[in-house]
Amino acid sequence: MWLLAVRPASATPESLAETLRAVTGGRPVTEGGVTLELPRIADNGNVVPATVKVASAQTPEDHVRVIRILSEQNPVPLVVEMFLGPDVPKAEVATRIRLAKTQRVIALAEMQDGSFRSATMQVEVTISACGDD
Amino acid sequence: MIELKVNGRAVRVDTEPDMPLLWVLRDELGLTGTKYGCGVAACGACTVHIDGAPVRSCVMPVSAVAGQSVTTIEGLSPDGSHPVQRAWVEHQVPQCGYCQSGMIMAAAALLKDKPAPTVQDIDTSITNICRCGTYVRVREAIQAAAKLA
Amino acid sequence: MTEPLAQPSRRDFLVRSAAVGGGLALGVPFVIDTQAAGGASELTHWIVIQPDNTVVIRIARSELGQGSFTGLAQLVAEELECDWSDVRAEYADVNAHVKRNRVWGAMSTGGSRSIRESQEYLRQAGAAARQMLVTAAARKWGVPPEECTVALGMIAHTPTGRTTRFGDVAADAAKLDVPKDVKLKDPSQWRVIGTSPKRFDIPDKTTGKQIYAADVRLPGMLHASVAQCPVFGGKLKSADESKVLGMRGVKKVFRGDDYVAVVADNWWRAHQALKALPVEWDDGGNGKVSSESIKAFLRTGIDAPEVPVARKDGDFASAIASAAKVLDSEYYAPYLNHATMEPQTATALYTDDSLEVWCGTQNGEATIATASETSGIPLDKVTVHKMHAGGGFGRRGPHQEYTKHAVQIAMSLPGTPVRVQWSREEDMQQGRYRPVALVRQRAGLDRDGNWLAWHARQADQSIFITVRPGDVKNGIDPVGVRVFNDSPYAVPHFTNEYAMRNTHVPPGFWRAVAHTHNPVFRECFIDELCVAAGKDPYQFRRPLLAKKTKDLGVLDAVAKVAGWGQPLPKGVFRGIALSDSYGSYTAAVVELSVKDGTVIDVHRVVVAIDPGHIVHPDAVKAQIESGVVWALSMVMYEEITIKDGRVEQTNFTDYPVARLADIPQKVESVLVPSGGFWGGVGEPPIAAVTPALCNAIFAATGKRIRSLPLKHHGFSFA
Amino acid sequence: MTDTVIRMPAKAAPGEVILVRAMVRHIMESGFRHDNVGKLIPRHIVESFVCTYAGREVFRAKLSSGVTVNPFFQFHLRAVETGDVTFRWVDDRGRVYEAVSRLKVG
Repeated sequence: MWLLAVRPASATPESLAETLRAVTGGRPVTEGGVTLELPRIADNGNVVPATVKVASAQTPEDHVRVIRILSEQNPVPLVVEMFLGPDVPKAEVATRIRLAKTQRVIALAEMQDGSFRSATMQVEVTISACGDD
Repeated sequence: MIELKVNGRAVRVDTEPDMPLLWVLRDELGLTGTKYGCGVAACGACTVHIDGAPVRSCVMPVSAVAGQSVTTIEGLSPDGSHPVQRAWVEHQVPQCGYCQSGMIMAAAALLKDKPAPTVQDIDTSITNICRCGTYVRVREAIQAAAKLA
Repeated sequence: MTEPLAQPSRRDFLVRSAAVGGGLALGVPFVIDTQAAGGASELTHWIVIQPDNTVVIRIARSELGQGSFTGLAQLVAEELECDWSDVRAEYADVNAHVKRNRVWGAMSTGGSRSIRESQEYLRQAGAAARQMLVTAAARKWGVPPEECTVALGMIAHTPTGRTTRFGDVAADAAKLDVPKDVKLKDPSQWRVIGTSPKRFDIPDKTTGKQIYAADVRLPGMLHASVAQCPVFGGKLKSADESKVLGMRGVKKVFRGDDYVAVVADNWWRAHQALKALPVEWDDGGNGKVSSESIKAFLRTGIDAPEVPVARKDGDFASAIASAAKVLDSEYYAPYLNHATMEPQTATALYTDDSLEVWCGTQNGEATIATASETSGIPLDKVTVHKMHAGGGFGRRGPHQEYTKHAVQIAMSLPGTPVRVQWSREEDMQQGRYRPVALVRQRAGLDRDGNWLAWHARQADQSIFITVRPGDVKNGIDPVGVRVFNDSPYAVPHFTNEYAMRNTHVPPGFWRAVAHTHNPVFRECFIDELCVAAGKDPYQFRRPLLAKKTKDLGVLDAVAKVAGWGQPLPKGVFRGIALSDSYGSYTAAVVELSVKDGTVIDVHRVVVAIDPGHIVHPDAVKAQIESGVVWALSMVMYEEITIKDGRVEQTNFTDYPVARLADIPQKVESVLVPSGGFWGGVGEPPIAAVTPALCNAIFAATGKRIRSLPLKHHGFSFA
Repeated sequence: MTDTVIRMPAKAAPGEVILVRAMVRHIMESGFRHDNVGKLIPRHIVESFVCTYAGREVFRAKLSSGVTVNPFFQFHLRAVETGDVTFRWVDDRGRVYEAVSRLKVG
């Protein structure tokens, strides 16, 4: 379930958790049934290709309504919301996102029946600093 | 064809006469122990011996060494046992190590010329650049090598 | 055709470059599976034990000559209880790292972090593997593991007198789960940590055998020399390749967005053709920028009515109004270049669905990410061969343009390996420079000469804005303000302000970063206060550090060893300074004499360091010696200037650096590890030496050094 | 230079699933970047993207500053009838970017 998936703690898991609550209305989220494809390591996080695939027959009764990408460490946790029309034949979308730093990224699928599924992926943003921090 | 002797072996090279010896060694003969650092004889990373004398090979046209005998770091000793090399290991001189081939060749030439160099001799003879700053140990190791020789 | 004397095959080359542990059997391939070829067994991700008892320890951080291969291996070996003479080290494979979900953690090598950030998990790995070996032996013997003891790679069951070597039980041990909660030794029990075994990487560096990125030679390989737009941010407009394509050995002219390259069968030929290639650049609008215009821009930060505040203690304005004595000073530091001895180099080989890169890097992960993003080839199909780097100093970490060049050029020549090597001139003019800084300080002393109030306004170019903008809060670069906003001195009224002033000159992390110049600004200004207060600079600092026992500890240690307060020979003068950085505490005393008022002869430098724990004392000593040279070189000579938007310096001829004759006869390291924490050692010594040198020059000449380098102040060196 | 790039087939068989890629050239200034004197640069991003096919909405996105410069989306359609596929982006200063691509089915 959600809170487990968001750990370990980071700078802003609270704002992410808050965003999740707002998006789901507090309904449970099941891990699985969603594939999030991101490079495990990104050079500077300015352009990170992201693909989300949802296991769904895409029938009128059972299809994906919204695919959201959420970030644990970006200044804005809800990176993008993608709404799929009922006739979209394949629950698979791709876009390019920014990742401010190393973090977990979450793909959240909202299904026709109001249920939520998710996938999480850790991305290492390598842009490394020699600074004393 | 230019003929020269490299580490005791006769070689013939088919290159432009003005190609610096450094690039003949590195890119034609595959001897990469001699390094490119500046290309203008300022840093000494490319130091080799020509007929026993230290030379910065990056500005030495290969045609100018025709018929002469070139020794590179690979040929300084068969097994790393030259007194300078031994002293270098004993005193743990190298850091990144990139300049050290040239540094060792310069030190070996100094010791050949002056078997018991003073600190002053070392300071004036060894003008190679080392960005890691191994100079303190270079000085110590040359003095130690003088005793090993 | 010239017959090569030494032309390693690709296979020879890979084997030779992968194994750097000296005597490691070179035929052993990299081991990924628990049970691998040749019977080697992987215990934890870090340790591979061979049947002959050889212990291969994997190193994720880069060896830049600082001794990572040896020091990091010591941390593992300490807990493993192996025989050190059996230990070898090899790089953790970057491609396997991607495929195995980053099991080796951070590969980034900078910020003096290699030891301090990985010591815990490396010691835990050693302890876990030891436990697995003991369990395997105990099961074989049918005895309780608690009855077994381990030493020097041997497990013994004391009651029955049975013994076995690690190599004999490693295969069984590898089948066990890695224990999670392992107990680490108390530091008092360490017998490997705190010793100075000979570094693994040194023998090959004395015989020419060490292969750097520049030395990569692959069958059919071509060489490329690159010219980037000399005005930063500009673009390539045109390059007339017809002028060079007929030159001997030239194979191709490659046009990049902001660079052009010539590819040939020999690097010298490539470079000769590049020099002959007519090129036009679009300067991107920065063609008029100069060092003077940059300095004027910095001054707007000093003069601005209001800028972000990085620290505020007490009330500076009212305190300064009540001060008995007020001092005002302005300090300046120029751009500096890393000038690693090995100019930036990378080799790439592209085929339809895979990419291989050979590169000296401070961060294997940054290199693989750059290669993947540049080529569009997924990470798991990119292989990065980490080569030993000919110097790093911060140049080869987050900035991987040379990797990008090699990949782009190689992609235009599928199946042909392409080695890109920047010329020294290119390396000098396309650096990622230690940024410029201008700082104005004001301070007030009370009637007794006590330090009452301090104001430091920095006008500074931010590095973080270019690499980690998310960490820039309220317009303040988190590292740019160091030394001021984390000053240990107890000054009741202190304000630190930061005016960011970013130019088109690309900044980078230059060994010790803000701790190269900010300590000069702070510690030399304190020296000014001492003069104004009529107090000894060591005694003046002590009460201000009363609550900072670690800072005070190193200051006292250096003063004691240097004989501070004791008379010096006639004509010899000294300076002192303090810094804390990268988790460690350092203080330095410099002794020098000045002949005819201008010729400086540095006799002695004493540096004290408290890094908490010390893994390899001789490597720490080497880093101190190295830091002294880095500091002296920077203060004496180094400066990058800008004219017409481009760097004026071209080579070591006009960017002089310290040579052997500049270095004092005596460099003394005072190691005072106080335990309980882990600090870095690669950068901290620099921070204390630089200001101590400038303070000694003042003591000798009465001339206060408020801008660097010294060559502009009429000084030369003996 | 046009501001939009659309990649999709011009023709498809009835019932065929086709891939659509759409990009708009836009600075996507995040609002979290600093200028050269450390001041925040005001946010300027594309906020919405809508794609319709034969008059019906098939894909819509709400963007944040976490979407890259030149926002890009890729999704699928089922070819049903010959008709226009329209694309429309709106940024936070009210500027509208539009593109149309005809899909011939049969």
